[in-house]
Amino acid sequence: MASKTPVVEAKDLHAGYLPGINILNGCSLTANQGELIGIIGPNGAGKSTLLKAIFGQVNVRSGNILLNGEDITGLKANKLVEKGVAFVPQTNNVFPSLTIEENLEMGVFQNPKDFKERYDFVVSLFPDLDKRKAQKAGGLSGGERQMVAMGRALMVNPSVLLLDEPSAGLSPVRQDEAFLRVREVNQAGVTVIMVEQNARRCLQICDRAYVLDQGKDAHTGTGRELLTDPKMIKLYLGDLADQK
Amino acid sequence: MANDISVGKAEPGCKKIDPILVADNVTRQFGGLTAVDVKHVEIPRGKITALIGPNGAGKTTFFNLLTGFDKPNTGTWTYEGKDLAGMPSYKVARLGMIRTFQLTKALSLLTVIDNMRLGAQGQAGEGFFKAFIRPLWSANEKRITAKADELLTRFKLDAKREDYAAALSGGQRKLLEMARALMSDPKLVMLDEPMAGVNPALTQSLLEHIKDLKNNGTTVLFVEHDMHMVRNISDWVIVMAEGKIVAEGPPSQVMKDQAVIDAYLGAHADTDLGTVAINKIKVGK
Amino acid sequence: MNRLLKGPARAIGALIAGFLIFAGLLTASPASAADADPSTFAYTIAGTLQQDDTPITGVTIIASKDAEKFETKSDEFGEWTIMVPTDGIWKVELDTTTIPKEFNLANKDGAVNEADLSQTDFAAVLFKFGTDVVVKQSFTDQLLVRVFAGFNFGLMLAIAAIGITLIYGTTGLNNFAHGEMVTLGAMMMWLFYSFFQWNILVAGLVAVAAVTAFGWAQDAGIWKPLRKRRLGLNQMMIVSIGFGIVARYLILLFFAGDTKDISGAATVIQLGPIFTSDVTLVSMVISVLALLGVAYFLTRTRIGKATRAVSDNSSLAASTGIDVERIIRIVWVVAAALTGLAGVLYGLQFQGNWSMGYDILLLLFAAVTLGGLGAPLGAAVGALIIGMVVEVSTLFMPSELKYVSALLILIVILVVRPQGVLGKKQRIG
Amino acid sequence: MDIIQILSLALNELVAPMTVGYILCAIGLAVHFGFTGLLNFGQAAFAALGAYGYGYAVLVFGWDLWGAILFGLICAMAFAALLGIPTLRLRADYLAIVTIAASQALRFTVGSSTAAPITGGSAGQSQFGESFYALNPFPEGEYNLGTVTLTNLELWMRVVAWGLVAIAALFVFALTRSPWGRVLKGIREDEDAVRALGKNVFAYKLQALVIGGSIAAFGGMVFVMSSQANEPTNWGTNFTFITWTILLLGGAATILGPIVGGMVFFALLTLIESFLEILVNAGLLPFLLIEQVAQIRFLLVGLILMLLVIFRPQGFFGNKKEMQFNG
Repeated sequence: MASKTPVVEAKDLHAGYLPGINILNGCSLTANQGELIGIIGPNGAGKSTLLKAIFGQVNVRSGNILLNGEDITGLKANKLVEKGVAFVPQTNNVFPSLTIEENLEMGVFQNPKDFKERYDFVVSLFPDLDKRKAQKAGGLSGGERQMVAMGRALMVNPSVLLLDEPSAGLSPVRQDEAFLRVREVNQAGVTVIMVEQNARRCLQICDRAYVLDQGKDAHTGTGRELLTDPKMIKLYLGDLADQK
Repeated sequence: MANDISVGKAEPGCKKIDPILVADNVTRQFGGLTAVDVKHVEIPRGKITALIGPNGAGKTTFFNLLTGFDKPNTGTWTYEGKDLAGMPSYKVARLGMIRTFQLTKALSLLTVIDNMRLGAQGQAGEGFFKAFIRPLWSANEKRITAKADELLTRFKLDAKREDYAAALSGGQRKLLEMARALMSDPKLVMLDEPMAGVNPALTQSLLEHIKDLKNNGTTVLFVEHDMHMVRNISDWVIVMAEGKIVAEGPPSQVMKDQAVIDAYLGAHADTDLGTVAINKIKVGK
Repeated sequence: MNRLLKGPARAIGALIAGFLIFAGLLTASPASAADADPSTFAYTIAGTLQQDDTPITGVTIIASKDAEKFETKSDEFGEWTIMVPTDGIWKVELDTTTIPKEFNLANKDGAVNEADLSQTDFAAVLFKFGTDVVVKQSFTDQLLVRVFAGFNFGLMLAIAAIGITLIYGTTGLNNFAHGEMVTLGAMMMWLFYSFFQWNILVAGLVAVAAVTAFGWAQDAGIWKPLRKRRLGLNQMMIVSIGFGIVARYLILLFFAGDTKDISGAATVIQLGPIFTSDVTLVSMVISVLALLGVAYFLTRTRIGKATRAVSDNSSLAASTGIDVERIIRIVWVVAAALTGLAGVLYGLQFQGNWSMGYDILLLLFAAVTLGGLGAPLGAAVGALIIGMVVEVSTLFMPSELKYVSALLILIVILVVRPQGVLGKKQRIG
Repeated sequence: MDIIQILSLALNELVAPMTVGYILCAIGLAVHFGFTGLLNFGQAAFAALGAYGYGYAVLVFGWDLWGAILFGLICAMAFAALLGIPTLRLRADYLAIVTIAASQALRFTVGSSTAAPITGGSAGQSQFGESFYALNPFPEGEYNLGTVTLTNLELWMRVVAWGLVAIAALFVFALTRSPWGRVLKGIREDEDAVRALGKNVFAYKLQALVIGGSIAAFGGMVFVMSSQANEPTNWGTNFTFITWTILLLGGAATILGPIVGGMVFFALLTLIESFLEILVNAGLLPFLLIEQVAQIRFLLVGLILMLLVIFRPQGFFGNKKEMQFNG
C-alpha cells in the first residue's frame, strides 16, 4: 500500500515559540504516499512542535516543508486544509458545545456539498459516531472525543492526516482502541503522521518512525526495527538504567 | 533494595525515615477526569526528589494542590507536621515552602533586583503604614539587597541587576525565578520543570545550583521531563502516571522498574497491535 | 503603524464626511438647551378633570420638581396641560381652594399625584372626583401588568443582548459601545418614520439596514485591525468605551438631545387588566420571531454552526478550515442587525433619545452575565429574567430604582457564580 | 473673543478646582490601575461618596470641616471595602463590569426621591462649604495671576486644591517607592508569582482599592466645593471615563502623569471649544450650533481615550515598557 512517492517532506527545520529559543534544531522528515509515520522521543524533544511546524502553527525560522513537491512553509491553516492536510491537536480537539454531527460538519466546512458522502465514509469507520450524532461533544469521554476529532479531520478527505498524541489522557484499553483506529484510517489510504508518547504501541502500528531528541531527528527506522532496539529504552530513560 | 531514605522497601507510598511533607488521599477531578489520585506519599527531608511521569500524569496539578494554587476534591497533607489542606498559597509560602512555575513568572516590568527583593520575607516596609517610615525598613532593605546581590552574583545575573526582567532570555528568567525563590531561605523548594525552555548551555549551571541547594540543607522537589537531569542530581524519584504514583525509589532502581518503562514506553498489554486484525478487537462505545 | 492607522483613519474620515452631509440636512432640528419659553419645553403633563362626566373648569394645577414650579388652569372641557423643561418625577397638585363647591375629590389625599417623566416625555395624571369608587387594582392584576411589561421589555433586551454575547463569544470583546447601536436603531426609525413619514415597515427595514451597515463598518474599520494588531482584550474593552462615547455624542450632535416621539398612532388594546397597544403586541411578535430566527441560524445553518465552533475554540476552528475572520464579520453584521431591531422596537414603544442605548447597556451586560458569557440563548433567557426583575421590582420599590435591582443582580451573579446562572462551570487550569 | 482671552481661559482651566478634582481621582486611579492593575470603572462612585459624605456630615450632622472630611473619607473607604471584598478575586474584566455597575447603581440611588431625605435626591446638596471658606486666610479683594483674576475665595479654593494634589502626589510617591509599592507592581505583573512568594495578594489589592478610592474621595470634595453644589448628575460614567482619559494621557504608572495629563486635557478641551466657537460665530461651520460645541468635548474624550489605548498606552510620562495591559 505504501509507495515511495514522498507526500510530505520537511527539510532541516529550525523553529520555536519564543524569540531566540529554537525547539527544533535541524529536524527532517519524509512521509511517503500511504505511509503511517510515527514520531516518538522523550518529553520536550520537540515532537508536537514538529507537527505544528508542518501545519503552520509554529514560526519556521529556517528550512522548508514540501507537500507533493510544492513548498507549503508558513501557509495558513485554512489553505493547508484546502490542500488536503488535516490536523488533530492533542487537547481541545473538539467543539464541546456542538453535537457530534455538527463537529463532523465543521470538518467539511469548506465543501458542504461533500458532507453526505464524507459523513457516510467516516461513520463507516466509526459507527458509534452515527449512533450518537445528536449528542454534544462536550459531554463525551476522552476516547470518544478522540474519535470525534479524528472523524472531523477525515471529513475533508485529507491526503495527509497529522495526529498529535491520539492516546493522550486515555486509559490503556482506550489507547489500544485509538491506535487501531489510526491503523484503520491509514489502511483506508490516508498518509498519517502521528506524534506519540506511547512509543511501544506507536512502533507496533507504524510503518516507519522518527525518534526525536533535543529537536533533532536522532534516529529513524521501521517500527519493527526500533521496537527491538535497546537504544530506545536508553533514549527514554537516559543512561540511568545502566548505572548500578 | 536497601537505601538510606525509605523505611523498608522502596515502593509506591512507602514511609520515609525523615519526611518533610506527607500527603494522604489527595484527589482532584476535572469534570469526569481524575487528574490526581495520590493515596500516600512522603517527601524526604534534605534530599532532591524528582517527580516524573508522561504528559498528563498529573504532576503539575499535584504541585498546584500541595502549594494551595488549586483546591483538591479530597485529601490532607502536612508539611513539617502542620496541616496545609485549605491553606491559601501565600501562607504556604510563608512557612518556607516556595515553588516556581513551569511557564516562568518573572515579573517582567520590575527590575531584576526588585524581583529579587520581592522574594524576601519579613520586610516591614511591605506593610502599608510602615511603608511611610523609611527608618523602619531601610536597614532591612539594605540587608535584603545585599543578599539579593549575592544571589545574583551566584546565578551570574549581576550584570542584569538594573534591567527589566522582560529583557532576560528564557533561561535567565528561570534562573531569576529560582534565585528569587531562595531569597526567603525556604526549607522546601518546589521546582516545576526547571529545565523547560532553557538553553542547553545554561542547564549545567542550573543543575549545580540545585545541588548547592541540597548542600545548604534545603529540600528540593522538582518536576522534570529531562531524564539526564533526573539521573544526575536526584536522590529519590517518584513516578506518576494517570494521576497515581506508580513507582518510587532511588533513581537507579526506579529506572529499571517495569512499571516505569511501561509508563513511558506504553501500556503493558502483551498484544501487538501491529499484528492484530482490525476487526478482532471490538471497539466499545 | 501607518498601515495600521489606515483602517481607523478611513473609518473616521467616512464618519466626518457623513457628519457634514447629514448635519446640513438636520440643522433645522432644535438643540436641547432649555429655553425660558414654556411652549418649547420638551415634556408634557396633561389630564382631564371630571366628575361623573361633567368637566370641572378653572381648577389650578401645579407641577413642581425641586425648585421649579409651573401651573395652569383646567379649561371648559376640564382639560389641562403643563409643559415642563426636564425629565424625572414631577409632583402634580390640585389647588383644592379652586375646586368649585359642587365637586368633591373622591379621596382626601387625592389632590396630590405624581407624573413620571423619566422614561417618556408625556404623562397623563388622573384626579378622581365624586364618591370613592376607586377600584383599587388587586395585587394579582398589578403583578400581571408588570409581568407583561417585563416580558415585553425582556424580549427587547434579549435581541440586543444576543448581539453582545455573539461578539463576546467569538472575539472575547466586552463591547461597551453596544448600546449605541440600540440608540442608532431608534434614531434611524425616528428619522425615516417620524421625520420623513415613510411607511412603518419600510422605515423599520431601512433603520435596521443602517445599523447593520454600521456594525459591518465598525468591525472593518476598528475591530479587525485591532485584532490583527493583537491588542489585549482589556485594551480592546477600553477602546470600545472610547468608541461608545464618540458614537453617543455624534448621535447627540446629529439628532439633538430632545426625546423623540417615534410611536405614531398606536391603538390601545385591553387584555384583562393589561392595557397595551397594537404596536407593542406586534413588536413582541417580531422579537419572538427574531429570537427564533437566531436559534435557527445558530443550530441549523452552516454559518451559524461555524459561529458556535469559533466561540468554542477559534484556533481549532481555524485548523478545521473555517475562515475565522469571515465568521466574526458575519457575527458583527448579525449582531448589529438584531441590536438595531431592538432599538427600532424600543423606540416605537418607549420613544427614544440620544443616550437610551447607553442607559440600558448595563442591563444588557447583566442579562449576558446571567445567561453565562458567550452563550447566546442563555443571554436571551437572562434578558427575559432581567426584564421581569426590572418591571416586577416596581411593585415593591420605587420605580425610579428599578434599574438598581438589575445592577445589584449583576454584581451578585458575577461574585457568586461568574460562569452565569445558566452557564456551565469551566475547567480551570 | 480674541486669542489672549482664549489662552487665559485655558490657563484658568489649568488650575481650576474642577480640573483638580479630576486630577485627584486620576491619581487614585493610578494607584488602582497603574500600579496594581485593577480595572476600576467606578471611580465616579468613590468621588461621589466623598462629596456626599462631606455634605451630609455638614448639612445633617452639623459637623465642622474636619469631621466632615473624615466622614466623606470613611464613606468612600467603606464602599471600597464593600465592593472589594467580594470582587477582587474576579477576573480583571469582570471587575470592570462590577465597578461600573456599582457606580451606576449608587448614582441612581442617591439621585432618587426615595433617598432625597439623605442625599437631596435629584437636586443634590448645596451650601455646605461655609466652614471651609471660613478658614480663608486671604483678605477680601481681587487677585491677579497673570491673565486670570480671582476673588480671594477662589484663590483660597485653588491653593487648598493644589495643596491636596501635592500631598496626594507625595503620598503616592512615597508608597510606590516603598517595599509596599513593590508588592503592588508585582501583583500588576503576575498575581500568582507574588502569591508564591508569600504575599497576601488579596489584602494588597484591597488596600490599593481603599487608598485610591480615598484619594478620589478628596477629588470629589474638591470638585463640588467651589460651586458648593453636589448634584447626582455629576457622577455619571462620563466622570469615570474622563478620569481614565486623563490617566492614560499622562501615563498610568506615573505620579506626574495624572497631574500633567489633567491640566493638558482640560486646557486642550477649552482651547478646542473656544476655537470652535469662534469658527461657528464666524459662520465657518454652518452645520454646528453654538450649543453643540460643548458636546464636542465629550466626543473628544472618547476619541482621545481610543487613540491613546491603541497608539500610546504609556501616555506622556510612562516608561515605554512599563505600561502594558494584561489580557
